[in-house]
Amino acid sequence: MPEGAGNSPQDQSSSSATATSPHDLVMVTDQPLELSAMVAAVAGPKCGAISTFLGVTRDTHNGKTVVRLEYEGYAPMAEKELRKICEQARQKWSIEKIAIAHRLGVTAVEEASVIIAVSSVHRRESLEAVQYCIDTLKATVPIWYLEVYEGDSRVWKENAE
Amino acid sequence: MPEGAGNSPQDQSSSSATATSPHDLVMVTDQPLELSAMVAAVAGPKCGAISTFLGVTRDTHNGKTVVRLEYEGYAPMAEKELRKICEQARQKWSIEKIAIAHRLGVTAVEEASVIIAVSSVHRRESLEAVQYCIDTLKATVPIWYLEVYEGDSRVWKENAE
Amino acid sequence: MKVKVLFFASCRELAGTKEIAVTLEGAENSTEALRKKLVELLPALEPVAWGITLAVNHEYTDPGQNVQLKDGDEVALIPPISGG
Amino acid sequence: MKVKVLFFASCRELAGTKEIAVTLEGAENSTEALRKKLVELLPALEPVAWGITLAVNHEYTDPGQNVQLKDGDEVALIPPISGG
Repeated sequence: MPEGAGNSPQDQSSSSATATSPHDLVMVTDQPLELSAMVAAVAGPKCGAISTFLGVTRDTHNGKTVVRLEYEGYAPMAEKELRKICEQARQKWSIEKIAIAHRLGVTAVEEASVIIAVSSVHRRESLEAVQYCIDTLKATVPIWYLEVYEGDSRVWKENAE
Repeated sequence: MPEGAGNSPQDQSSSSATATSPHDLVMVTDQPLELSAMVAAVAGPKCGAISTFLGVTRDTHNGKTVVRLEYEGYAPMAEKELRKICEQARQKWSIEKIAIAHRLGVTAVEEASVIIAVSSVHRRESLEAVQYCIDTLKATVPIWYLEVYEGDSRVWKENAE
Repeated sequence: MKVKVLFFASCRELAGTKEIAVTLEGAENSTEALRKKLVELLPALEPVAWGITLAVNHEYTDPGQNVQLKDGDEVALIPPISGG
Repeated sequence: MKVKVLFFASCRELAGTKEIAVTLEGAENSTEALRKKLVELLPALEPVAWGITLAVNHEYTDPGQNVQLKDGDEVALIPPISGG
């Protein structure tokens, strides 16, 4: 999410951002993800710990060179599932704030496809919750990607776990 | 670590940065920590996952309002212990890169006292290693802080766990 | 009654479209009937239509569950996901 | 022989200094002897000097371990840490 006037997470023209509670931010967007904005969304004077996870596009898969990934999502349902993840995480841990953003569209090598940020008073909660969030996201959120290889072949991928 | 010429993690005048292996960065510094620089230090085309942890100054402790924290460190030994943490983490998990930076001196509320970034090919390793790094840091690295409260009283703190 | 059916990813490529409106007659008001109807309308879906996960109005349904549908429902065919 | 002794945090405040050079005579070449000497030189350290963790040349020593010292060693008094 580029910096500048009108470019807060809620302002992205081709994305939707919904707060599940006043403390959570979930979004799917075709704009590049910005870690500092995600951290700012969960920071606060009560937060002693912020844990983040970035899923990033790699340059190889099964020995083939990956040129880019193309993400597709069922956006309204993806957001609903992301909100559920936030609620479930809050039931399990005492959390200050959560922010989850998933990229749609073309994601180049070394660009982030997903960023999760969780804040808590002490470290254990945010460290555990961020694992929970990415594990659950990969199991439940209706988003797909295809890998585009050198030579232009392409494959729709499935999460193993 | 502010952006600009000569301000890479290795260039900080009042800090020392040492790579334990070509892939790890450890530093103690009196300059503000910069998350994007830490993430850049561990990113790479083979990294599918980057996990980070930020320890941040909170505004209260035991009901008292904290004005700031003041960190003091035995810098050369702190770096040595940080390098050991990197080596131990690499023995336990398959890791691409690690970067650990600890702030010394005055750290205001909502400023980071420590940032750890770990990259790996798949998510599990970086998620687990970053927990290990902060847990071990808190148990072994010779750094201390005192809390300065409103009304100017101050207390040297000890890590509970 | 009419339901909106959405196709994503590999399924979208099979169907050749992102979305269709499907009219279901009388007793055809269930997901099982819809699967059958989709194969009639888009025979290329035949390899996947029976086993694929369905979401109705943004909620997952269980595999093998035959869910009642009503006019205006939105049904999505959800191939194995790969987000994150 | 001479060793450099470093004080940090609460210990530094007790000692009133960050660093001193300590001369150890003959058989005084161990951390136990150093602890005793420190209390002689800086009586304010008395409450902590016996139990406090010592690091010699940037390596922790075990509590109760009596470590041999040599000329030029750097010894640090390590109060309970609070980094991270």
